[in-house]
Amino acid sequence: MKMTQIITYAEAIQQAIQNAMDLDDGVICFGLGVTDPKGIFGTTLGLEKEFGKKRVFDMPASENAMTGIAIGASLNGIKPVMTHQRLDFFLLAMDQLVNGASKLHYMFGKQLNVPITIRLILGRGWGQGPTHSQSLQAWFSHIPGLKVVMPTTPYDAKGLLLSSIFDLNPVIFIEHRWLHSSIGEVPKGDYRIPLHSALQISSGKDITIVSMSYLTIEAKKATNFLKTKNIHCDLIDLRSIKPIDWKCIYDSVERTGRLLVLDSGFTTGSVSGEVIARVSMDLYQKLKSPPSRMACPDFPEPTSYALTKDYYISAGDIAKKITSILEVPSEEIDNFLPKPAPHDTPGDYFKGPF
Amino acid sequence: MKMTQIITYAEAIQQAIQNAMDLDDGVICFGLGVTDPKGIFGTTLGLEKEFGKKRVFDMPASENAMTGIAIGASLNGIKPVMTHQRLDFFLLAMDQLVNGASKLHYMFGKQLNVPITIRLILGRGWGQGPTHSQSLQAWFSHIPGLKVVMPTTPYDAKGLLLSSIFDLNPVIFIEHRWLHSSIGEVPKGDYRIPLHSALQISSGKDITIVSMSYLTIEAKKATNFLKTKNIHCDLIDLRSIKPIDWKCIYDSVERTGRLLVLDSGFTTGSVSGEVIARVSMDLYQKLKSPPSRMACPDFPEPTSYALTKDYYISAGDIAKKITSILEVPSEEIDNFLPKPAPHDTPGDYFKGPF
Amino acid sequence: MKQDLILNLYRIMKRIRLVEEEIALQYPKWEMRCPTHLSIGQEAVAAALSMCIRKDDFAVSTHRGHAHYLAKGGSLKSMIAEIYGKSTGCSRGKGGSMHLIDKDVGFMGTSAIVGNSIPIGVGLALSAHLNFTDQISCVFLGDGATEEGVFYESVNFAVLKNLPVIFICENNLYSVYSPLEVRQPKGRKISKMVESIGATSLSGDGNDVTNCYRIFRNSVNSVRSGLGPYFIEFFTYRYKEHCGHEYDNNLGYRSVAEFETWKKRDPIELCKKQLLETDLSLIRKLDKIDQIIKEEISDAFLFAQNSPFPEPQEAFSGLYADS
Amino acid sequence: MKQDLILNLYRIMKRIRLVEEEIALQYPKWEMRCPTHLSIGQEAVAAALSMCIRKDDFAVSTHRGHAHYLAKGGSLKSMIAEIYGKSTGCSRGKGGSMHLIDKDVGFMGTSAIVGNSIPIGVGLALSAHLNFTDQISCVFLGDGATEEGVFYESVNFAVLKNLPVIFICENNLYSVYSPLEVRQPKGRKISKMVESIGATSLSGDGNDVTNCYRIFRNSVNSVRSGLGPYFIEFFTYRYKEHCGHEYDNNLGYRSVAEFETWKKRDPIELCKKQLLETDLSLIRKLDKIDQIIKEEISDAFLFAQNSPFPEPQEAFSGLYADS
Ligand SMILES: Cc1ncc(C[n+]2csc(CCOP(=O)(O)OP(=O)(O)O)c2C)c(N)n1
Ligand SMILES: Cc1ncc(C[n+]2csc(CCOP(=O)(O)OP(=O)(O)O)c2C)c(N)n1
Ligand SMILES: [Mg+2]
Ligand SMILES: [Mg+2]
Repeated sequence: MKMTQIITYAEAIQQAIQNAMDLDDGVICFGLGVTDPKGIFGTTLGLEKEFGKKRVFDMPASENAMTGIAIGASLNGIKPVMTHQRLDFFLLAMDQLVNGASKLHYMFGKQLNVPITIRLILGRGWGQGPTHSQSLQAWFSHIPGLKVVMPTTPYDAKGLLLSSIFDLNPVIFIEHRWLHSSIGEVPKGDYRIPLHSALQISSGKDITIVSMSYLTIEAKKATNFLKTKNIHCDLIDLRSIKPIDWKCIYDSVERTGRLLVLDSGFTTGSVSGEVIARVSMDLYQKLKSPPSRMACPDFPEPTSYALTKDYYISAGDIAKKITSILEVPSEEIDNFLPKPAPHDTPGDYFKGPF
Repeated sequence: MKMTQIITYAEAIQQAIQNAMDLDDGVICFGLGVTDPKGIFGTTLGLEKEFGKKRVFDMPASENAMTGIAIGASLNGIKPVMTHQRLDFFLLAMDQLVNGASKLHYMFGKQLNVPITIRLILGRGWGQGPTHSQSLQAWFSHIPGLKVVMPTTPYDAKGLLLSSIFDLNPVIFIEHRWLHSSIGEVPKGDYRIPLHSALQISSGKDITIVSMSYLTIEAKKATNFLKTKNIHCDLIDLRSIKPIDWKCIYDSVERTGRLLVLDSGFTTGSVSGEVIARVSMDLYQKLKSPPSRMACPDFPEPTSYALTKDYYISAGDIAKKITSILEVPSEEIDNFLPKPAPHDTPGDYFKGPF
Repeated sequence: MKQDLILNLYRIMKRIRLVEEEIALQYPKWEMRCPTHLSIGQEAVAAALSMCIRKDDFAVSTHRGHAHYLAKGGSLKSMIAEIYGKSTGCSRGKGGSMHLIDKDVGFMGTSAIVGNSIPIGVGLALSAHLNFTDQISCVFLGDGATEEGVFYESVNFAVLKNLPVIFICENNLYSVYSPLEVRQPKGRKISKMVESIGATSLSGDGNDVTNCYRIFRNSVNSVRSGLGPYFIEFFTYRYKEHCGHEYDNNLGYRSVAEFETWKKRDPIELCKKQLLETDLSLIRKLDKIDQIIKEEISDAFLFAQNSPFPEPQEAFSGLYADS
Repeated sequence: MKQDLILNLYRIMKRIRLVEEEIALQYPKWEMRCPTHLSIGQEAVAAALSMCIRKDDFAVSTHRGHAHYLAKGGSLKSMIAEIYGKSTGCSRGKGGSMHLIDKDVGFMGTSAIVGNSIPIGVGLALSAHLNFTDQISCVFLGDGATEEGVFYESVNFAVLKNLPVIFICENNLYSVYSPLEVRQPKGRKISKMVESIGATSLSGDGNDVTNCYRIFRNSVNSVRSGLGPYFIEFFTYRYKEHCGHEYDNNLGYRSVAEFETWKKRDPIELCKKQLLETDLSLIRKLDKIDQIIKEEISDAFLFAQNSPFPEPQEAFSGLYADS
């Protein structure tokens, strides 16, 4: 086995890019701020120094053209890793992504391929407000030809990013801001995690919980607590939301007969809806109770501290939802899984706003 | 009652804009080609002449800025109606739509509102191919703050467009290209159809069919045929896909216990998935069989005539699907509802490509 | 130039400065929990414009919008309350520092997306044009925003339709930590470039408030009289970090020497010097001005701090406008 | 200029013209079932470039891409088969007329979205730069495409990084039915504007093929030797309707006088005249050239017409590239 290290999610990302650049001269890394002193929350630190200005560079605030430039370069042997500090900024580049990257392989009869990786950072922060907080993964998952990855752990972040960079297709690589400081065991060097495999985090006969990205952290807290109450959950971390590992979900629901899907996006039209629809269509006979979901409300994130209190889903909310699905009492949850305070930071180390 | 006339869907749209411009000096109409000799498939013919160059104008190929300009003008009493000949072009303006239009009312504490109407034309045509054919209504339906309308009949097109133009919020008004030539009875003058009401087209106890836009035409053919076989469908035309008229759908499913949703978008992450998810969560006990859907495949539309044969859903496909859900024989369907030939035009009158 | 006028320019600049210094002071209590971009060092442009436009003119701005909001006449109390996330905030707490608005004075909002408010401002100018009024629309933007395609599209349309809009670009040499040289070609003159798109264009010292004033006097007149859009590039400098209350020269993305050079040309100090050179006795007047401003600020902070938070369920209302 | 060279230019132009005339002739049989934008009248630019670049240089183009594809050396048979939607088409029938590609000759694709392929071309130039080759990238675009923000962003980046890219703008005065005056300010000189973004810029007569050739000779040399991006605006004119096989002067969006003026300056006729003025006996050579081209075209159409359609299930494969 490879040597491992305990590092942060941000460091894991940095290592994945570094390893990829070591392995392949065609890998380049760019985006607003990738060479600045903060290095995108630490995820690009040191890369410019190691690989030079030609392969690692800052860019003009021109999200649309820069996406097209990544695509063009990728048609001739370059493997660009482009970063956006907020998913919201990438909305400027939907033409290049959807009318371009996602379709070139198909529409030119398999002669072109677009091995680009687009890192998008999203998720709640500290007063981020309506235009700095959107979790729009559902959009990307709707577009044929894209792959979409949302890793939760440092281990997965590195292994999935390496797979994304060397995948022949455009990959949207989504990092939740609250995960960057989380730590975990990560192998040194190169390893790959397939881009279409979910991870079963815990097994239990009572209910299937399907989750993604930061919500898996909250779900883990919830399911760990419920274990002490003799409630056993199959917790599945999707890791990839396009393609989705349906087999993993279906196998679990066949066993448990119950389903709760967690989603960090707006409720209506979310990935969670797609999961519920498929399970309802295909495993209708196996379900013991109606499937359900928890997602963000169909409202923008408001900015004020006072207004985000009930906006996001916490471990306690999840535990309560599970108990209500299973029709068992929910006492003690508030004691053991209280709402975090302050509710707008992942921990003491987090210095707002970003 | 108002005087009515038999006119085309395109004429109904033209009348709606004309009436709106008559009623309110603040209504303006612009977009690539709105003043050209073809007048966006006839939908803007004569407007420049009647209302002048100031209120009706062509524009530079600058979809993003022009959307922002519409928004800005709308903050001061103007009610812009902007047109894109293909939805695909509007992907350039997602920042202005999502980070701007959809959020201004909310994020400025209800002090701004954005009464803009964006007409998007979409749908199959004649060799339109991957970037001229996308039905991305699911994207818009995912964004809080937008309203999304997809009228099927000339009557609805006019009544919904008038409501859209005078609605205080941003409305995405989606026209299927194959509907422009369809005809129907349309009142003269001003009338409004609420932006959140579905239309029940036929009633039947056997199954609920939820449909939208052009697919409703195919669904009608299918359900009319099935009636001759003593199969009776509740056919619901959504008209608005955001907000969706859940009551209408739920009432019907409660009666029929069966659901088929038709959607012109890519399957994964489609509006149809959302409908199925909600019904499965909320009416689980009422369903007699698994819900199902028919949507476009998760592939871009290919260009070649030979390749689109099985890409789109026809009346025959729908009828067969219904019979398979009801577990009744499907003979004769191919005779009575054969695939249209050529399959890439809505009728003889249609001259390709657009 | 009349002394009164210069005194007014001084007052407006100083008010912005003191407001932002108070924000910087209070910020590390972490009660203003939203991204906050200070304009300290860049007050002259906003102040000068303030004296040249009317209340019914429009303005839109960016993430760095406090100065513009205040200069346009936006309510100080509502702004501070907004940064504190209070229900008395100018956006009822929904927006924060990056989403300021005061419709009563034509300040029509700020955007946290670079370049996003530029076409909005052009649209407001279009509305004035359609409504046959002589309002003008002022669009504030940074040097970074000129890299967005939407900027160029917006100017093109404004020129095409001869709209009453004035683009005010504060070139402070940086976009976050990125200097111009990694974003724009060597030798780029933004104003020259925009001139070639067709707008009347100028560049000028953005730290010399009387110079700014003269430029605006002419350009506003020209725009209001129907001569079409104007673009002005002002060179200026922010002192504090891109976002937040601290100095960040320690990060090394810009040199201390550069910082010091600009500080020596502080717009408020320059203006003060100019005033005192003509009349040393003005010192007492200036002190008095400062005093009044400080009282106003302290009131505004008290107001904001004492204001109630919005109810949590307010988050789930106000999505759609109803007729 | 050498006669041989001019003969070659003539041959390339004439080949493009005859191909497109054959398409126009066959089109109303409705067997080529996709939007098709002809370049008839605009052949000179593509032909001239053809003689100045290498096979391993890159090119990308637009909805109106037949001429560029052929001039870059793209296979005629594959193009016609593509327009017919056949499995032998250059995009296997998936793309149609608006999505042409021939990687063997560096023709890297066309886009049906205005402006969309511009940054792709810049990205190809970036790849050459990163790979230390001396390839250049040619980006074809129309006058309408210069209205898209992405154009401006792309030029900015190309200049910033000094990339080996040449932007070739065929200004045919229209975007669909819309004349320049409803889209761009009066007096706009696109090349002047682009110069101010920082690219070396020129404009020229796009119907005089030897003039085009001279311009490309210099600009390609300059770009290849590392002197950075070039932008060239060529004035030219399309004869047929925006999309389709017919003439559309009857619609009234452009005047017959304008049309006639341009037709008098037909690039092929001009070139022919130039050749015959020096040597009347060339007429036989020209006829021979035409003859050979016609045979090639008739072969290509036969090939396309006789090629099989792709199987319907092909529509449902080829979404992802596998390693
Ligand atoms: C579209 C987009 N891209 C990137 C960002 C991140 N961002 C926030 S402020 C900023 C700097 C913009 O620089 P400039 O326009 O010069 O304004 P300044 O901050 O200097 O006032 C950037 C890049 C953003 N908010 N929006
Ligand atoms: C983003 C986008 N907007 C609009 C269109 C519709 N459209 C197709 S071709 C065209 C004309 C473009 O004009 P120009 O760039 O001058 O090219 P030309 O057709 O004259 O060769 C337009 C507007 C499109 N395809 N893409
Ligand atoms: Mg700046
Ligand atoms: Mg043109």
